[in-house]
Amino acid sequence: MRIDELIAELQEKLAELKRLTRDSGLDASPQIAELAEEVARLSLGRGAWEQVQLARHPSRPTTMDYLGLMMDDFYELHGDRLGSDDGAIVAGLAKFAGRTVVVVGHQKGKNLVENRIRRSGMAGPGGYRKAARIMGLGERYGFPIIALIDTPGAYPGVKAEEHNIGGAIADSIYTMLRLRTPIVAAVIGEGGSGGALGIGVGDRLLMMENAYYSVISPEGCAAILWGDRSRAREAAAALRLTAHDLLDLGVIDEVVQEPTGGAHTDPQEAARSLGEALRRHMDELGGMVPGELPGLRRSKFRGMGICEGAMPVMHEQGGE
Amino acid sequence: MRIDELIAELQEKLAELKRLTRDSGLDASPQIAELAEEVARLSLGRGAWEQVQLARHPSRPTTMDYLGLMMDDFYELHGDRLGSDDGAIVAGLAKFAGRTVVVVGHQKGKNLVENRIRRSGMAGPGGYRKAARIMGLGERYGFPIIALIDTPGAYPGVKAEEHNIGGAIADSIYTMLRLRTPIVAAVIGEGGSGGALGIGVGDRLLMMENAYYSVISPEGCAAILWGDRSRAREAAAALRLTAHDLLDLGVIDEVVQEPTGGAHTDPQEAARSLGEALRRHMDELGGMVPGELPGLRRSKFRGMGICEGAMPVMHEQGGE
Amino acid sequence: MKISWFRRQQYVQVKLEQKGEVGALWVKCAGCGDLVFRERIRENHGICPRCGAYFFLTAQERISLLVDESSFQDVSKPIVAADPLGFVDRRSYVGRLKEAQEKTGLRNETVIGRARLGGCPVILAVTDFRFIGGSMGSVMGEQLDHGMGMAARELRPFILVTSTGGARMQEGIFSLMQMVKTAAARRDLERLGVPFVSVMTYPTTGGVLASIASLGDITIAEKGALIGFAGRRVIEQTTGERLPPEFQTAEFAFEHGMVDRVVERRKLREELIHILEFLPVRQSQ
Amino acid sequence: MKISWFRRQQYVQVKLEQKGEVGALWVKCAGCGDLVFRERIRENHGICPRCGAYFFLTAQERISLLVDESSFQDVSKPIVAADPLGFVDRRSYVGRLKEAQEKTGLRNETVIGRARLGGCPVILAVTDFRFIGGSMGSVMGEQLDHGMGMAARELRPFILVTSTGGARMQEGIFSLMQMVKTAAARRDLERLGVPFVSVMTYPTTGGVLASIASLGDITIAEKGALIGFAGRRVIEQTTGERLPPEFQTAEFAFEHGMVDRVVERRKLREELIHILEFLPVRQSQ
Ligand SMILES: [Zn+2]
Ligand SMILES: [Zn+2]
Repeated sequence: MRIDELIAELQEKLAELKRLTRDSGLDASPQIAELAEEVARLSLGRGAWEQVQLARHPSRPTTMDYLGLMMDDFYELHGDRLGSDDGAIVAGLAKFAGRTVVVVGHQKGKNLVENRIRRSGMAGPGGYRKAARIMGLGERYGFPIIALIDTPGAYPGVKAEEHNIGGAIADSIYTMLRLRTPIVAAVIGEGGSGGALGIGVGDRLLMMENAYYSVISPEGCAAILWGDRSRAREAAAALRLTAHDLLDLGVIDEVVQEPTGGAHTDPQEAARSLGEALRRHMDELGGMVPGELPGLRRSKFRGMGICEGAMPVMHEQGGE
Repeated sequence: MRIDELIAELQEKLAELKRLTRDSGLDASPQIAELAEEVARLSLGRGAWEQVQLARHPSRPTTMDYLGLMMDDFYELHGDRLGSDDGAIVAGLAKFAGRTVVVVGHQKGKNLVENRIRRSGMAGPGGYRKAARIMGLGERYGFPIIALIDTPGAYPGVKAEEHNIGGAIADSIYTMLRLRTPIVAAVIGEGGSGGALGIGVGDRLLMMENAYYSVISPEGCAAILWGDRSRAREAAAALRLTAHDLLDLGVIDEVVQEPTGGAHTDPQEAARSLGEALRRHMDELGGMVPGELPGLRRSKFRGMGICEGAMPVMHEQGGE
Repeated sequence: MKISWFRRQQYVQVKLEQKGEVGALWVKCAGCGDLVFRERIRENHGICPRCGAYFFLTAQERISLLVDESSFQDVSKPIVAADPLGFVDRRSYVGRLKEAQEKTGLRNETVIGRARLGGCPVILAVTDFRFIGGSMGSVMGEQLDHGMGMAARELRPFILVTSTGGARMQEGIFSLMQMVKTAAARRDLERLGVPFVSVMTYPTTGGVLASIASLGDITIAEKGALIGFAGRRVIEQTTGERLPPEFQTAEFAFEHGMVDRVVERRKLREELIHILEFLPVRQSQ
Repeated sequence: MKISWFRRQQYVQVKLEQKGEVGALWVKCAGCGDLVFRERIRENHGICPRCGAYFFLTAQERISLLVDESSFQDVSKPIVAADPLGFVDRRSYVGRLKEAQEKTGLRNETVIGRARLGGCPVILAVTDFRFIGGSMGSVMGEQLDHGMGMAARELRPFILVTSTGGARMQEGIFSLMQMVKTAAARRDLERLGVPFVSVMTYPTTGGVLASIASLGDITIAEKGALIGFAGRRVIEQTTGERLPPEFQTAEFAFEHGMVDRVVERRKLREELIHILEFLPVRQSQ
C-alpha cells in the first residue's frame, strides 16, 4: 500500500471518530489523539516539515534577490518618518513589466553581520510603519503594490513592545484594507504569523511551492501543545501550513512553482516563475475599477473562516 | 508731548529714512538703526515685554484651567499609539455649548513636579502626533476642533530630534490643513514659534489680550541679533508679537479681552470671555459646508505674507 | 491555577472557577491568601473584598458588570467552531471544544448582544477566557463581523471587551485570517461614523492585540490587564533581554501611548457611559 | 568663515565667497587646509579636488549641478522682501536685504524655474544660503507657493532643494505663517498626484524642516547636510544633554527614518533623474 493511501484510510477513520464524538456526545478524544498522531507521523513523508526546512534554507532567495532578478529597476526608500528605519523590511519603487510598482517585503540577512540590521526578517513596529507609509505613497500615484512575505514572525523584543508592535501590525493591515490600488502578496519563504500578515493583505495571495504560512511557528506550536519544541515536525504537519494545504483550504489563490529541489537551486528560474505569476495577477486586477478594489478586498477577507451551524455571509462590497 | 505722539513722530522719520535707502540706493543703515533703537526703547512703554511677562505669569490659567471653566465636561484621551504619551499636550473630547468638540492644547505644569511630565508645555514629537491622531478622530465624527496654544516652543532635546520633531510638526500642520471639520485656534498664553503652530492651523485664530505669538522667543531673538539675551525687551517690541500687533498685521481674527491686570487675576472672567469668543466663531463656521472648509483654510494661509513688487494671489479654493 | 503578579499586587488575576480546592462555597484568594466566600466575590464584580485582587470574569459576569439591568439581549450567531484542519495534539481540537463547552456552558468564546449602558443602546461583544483562552478562531471572527455589521446597520456604538490569549492555533491559517476579517468589518464602522470602543482586559495579547483590539476609536485598559504582542518567554529566549517589571501591564501600555486610559474594574461601567455621552448616538428604539 | 565638522571630515561645508583672504584666485580649503584654485572648485561642483570637502553652493551653482544644460528657465516672481514690521536690530532689515542683494546679485533667496533633468520637465526651487541664511520669509513662501502652483498646473514634478537656517525672524509672525502657506500649496500637488521631491542640503533646519521640507513624497539628504529642528546650543542649554557626535547629520536623519536616502553631491543629479523615471511624468512640450 502506498503511504498516501494508508494515510487516506486512517484519515477516513479519524473523521468517523470525530463525527461520533460530536453526534453521540461520547468523548473519544484519546482514541482520536492516538489515531491522529499516527496519521501525522505518516504524513510527514508528504513533507510539511521538509518544506518548512526549504522555506528556511539559508541560500533561499530573499526579497532583494527576487527584486534583482524580477525587476527592471528598484529604488529603495527608507524610514518610517517617526524615528526609525527598520532593515527587516525593504520597500521602494520598482519597474516591473514596464510600469512602476511599489514593493514591500521582509528582508533576511545572508549572514550574522547582515542580520544585525535585518534581524532575520523579523520586523519591528518601524518596519510595518515604513511599509504602510510607502504603500500609501504608491496609492497616491496609483501604483500597484507587490508584497513579498518572508519572516519567521514579528520581532519579539522590549523595544518592539514599547513602540506598540501590536498596533503597528493592526494599522498596517487596516491601511492595506483601504488602499485603492491593486495589491498582490506572495509568501516567498517563511510566512510567520502576524509578522507575515502585517504586509500580507492582498487582493491576491500567492505562495511559492516550498513556502509555508502559519499562525504560529511549528516550534512555538510544539512548545505550547506538547511542551516540547522538538516535536515541531508533527506540529508542522498538524498546522497544514504548506502552499498546497493553503490552496486546498481556499486561503491562497495560487501556488507558484519552484525549480525541482527548491528555489535556492535555481533562483533565476524561481524568479521567472514568481514574476510571471505576479504579472498575471496584476494584469487581471488592473482591469478593475480602482474604487472597487478596497470593497472587494474586504469582502474577500470577511468571507474567510469555517464554522459549523452557519456559513459566513457574503457582505455587500462598499466603496473606498 | 505724550509718549505715543513722540513714538509716532520718530516712526515717521524712520519710514522716510527707509524710503530714502530704498529709492536712492544710499545706505542709511546706521542712522536707521539708531533711530529705530530709540523708537524701540520708547515703545516698551506700550508693553510688548510686559505682555510677554503676563503671558508667562506663573498663575496664568492653563489649558486645563480653561477647560475646567469653559467646558461642561472633558474626557481626556491619551497616547500617540506609537510609543509615547506626551504630557505637554492634552487632548480629548469635551462638551461645549451643548455639543461635543475635540480639544487639543499645550499644557504647562504649575510647579516643578508637574513639569516633569508637562515640560512647561514644550511638546515633543509624540505630543504633535497625539494631537493629530485625536483631531483625526474628531473629524471622523464631524466634531469641531478647538486648539489652545500655550508653549514657549517645541521641546529642544535629543530624543525629540531622534523622533523627528520637525516632521511631526509638519505632519500635524498638514493634517490640520485637510481636516473637514471647523477648527478654531486660540493663543491663551505663549505662542512660541513652530511649537505653537504645530496645533495652530485654524479656520479662525484668536489671541487672548495678553498672549503673545512669535516666530522666536524674545530671548532667542536677542541672543541671535545682539548676542545678548538680556535685550529681550527690545526684541519683544521689534517682533510685534502682541495680540493687538497681530490683529493689526491681519494674522489673527480677534483679540479676546482679559480682565484688567491679566487672566490670572480673574480666571473665571477670562474663561467666560474666551468661551464666548470660541462659541461665536464655531457658530459662524458651523454654518458652512464642511467640504469647503479645508479649501478655504488653505486659501486663507496661502494669502498670508507681505512682499514688494507683487501681492500674494488669491487661490481658487479646492475641495477637501 | 493561573496567577500573575503586576506592579501593584492587588491586581492579581485569579480564576474563580477552579473546583474542589477549598470547597464549593469558599475560594482562596491569590492576592491576600484569605479564604473568601465565593458568592461575595461574584457580587463584588470579581474583586476580592479583602485585598482588591481581580478574579477572572466570565463573559456573563463581564456583561452583568457593564450593562443596564435586564438590557442585554444575546444576538450571537448560532455557530460553533469547526475543525477545518482536523487538528490533534495531545488531544483533539474537537475534544477541547467539547470540554470548553461543558465547562463554560457557552457554545463558543464570544458573546454578542444588544444592550444599553446608561440608557444608550450599544452592541457589546465580550470574549470569555475560560473557553480555550478566549482565543480567536473562525467563530470569533464571524461573531465580531456579525456584531460590527449589526452596529453599522443600527448605528449603535460597538464595544468590544477582550480577554484573549491571541490566535486559536488549532484552526491554523483560518485563525490568522480573522485578524484581517475583523479589521475589514471595523472599516465599515469608520465609514459610517459609528463609534468603536475597545476595552482590553486581562489578557489582551497576540493576534487580537495586533488587529481588532488595537483599532478602537477610544481604547480603555482595565487596571491589571496584560497587554502585549509577544509572550514574555519568547522575548526572553529570542533576545536575551531583561524585561522591566511593569512590562506589558496596562500602565506600561498607557505610558507608551497604546491606550487612552487605565480604568479600575469597579469604575468601568461608568467610564463607558461617560464616553458614550460624547459620541454620536442615535437614541433609537 | 563658517565651518562645521561632521563624522566624516571630508564633508565640511565651506563658504566659497569670502574675499580678500587669500586672494581672488585662490581659496584656502577648510577641509585639507590647502590653497585651491577657486575656479577648480567651481568646476568641480563645489567639491575640493584635494580632500572632497563640500563648499557651499549658490543657488545658481546648485541649479547648474542638477539640470540639463541650458534647460533652466527662471520663472521666479518679480518680488522682493518687504519690511512688514519695520524691523531693526543692530541694523535695519532693509539694510540687510540690500546688502544680501548686492552680495549675491539675487533679488531674494529663492529661485524658481522650469527645467529638465534627464529630459524630464520639472519645476525646480532652490534656496540660497548666502541670502540672509536662506531663511524663509514672505518671499520664499510666495515663491514656493508660486512654484508649486505652476507644478500643479503643468503636472510637472516639483523638486525643492533647501539650504536654510529656518524662519526669517525679521519678518516675525509672517515668517512663521509661511510654514502653513507652503504646506497648503503642497496639498494641491498631492490632490493632483504631482510628485514632490525634497532635497535637504546643508543646512535644513528650524521652520523649513518643520514644514515644507519634511513633506516630500521622496526625501533625499545631501551627504554632509545638517538636518535638525532645534539648534545645538538651544538643546544643550535647555536640557543639559550631551549631543552625540553624529547628531543632526544626514546620516543621523537617515538612521532615524527621516529621509529616504543620503546621496553624495556628485551623484545628486543622476539620483534625481533616477527617481523621476519611476514617477508619473507628463513628457509635455
Ligand atoms: Zn484577596
Ligand atoms: Zn580640501
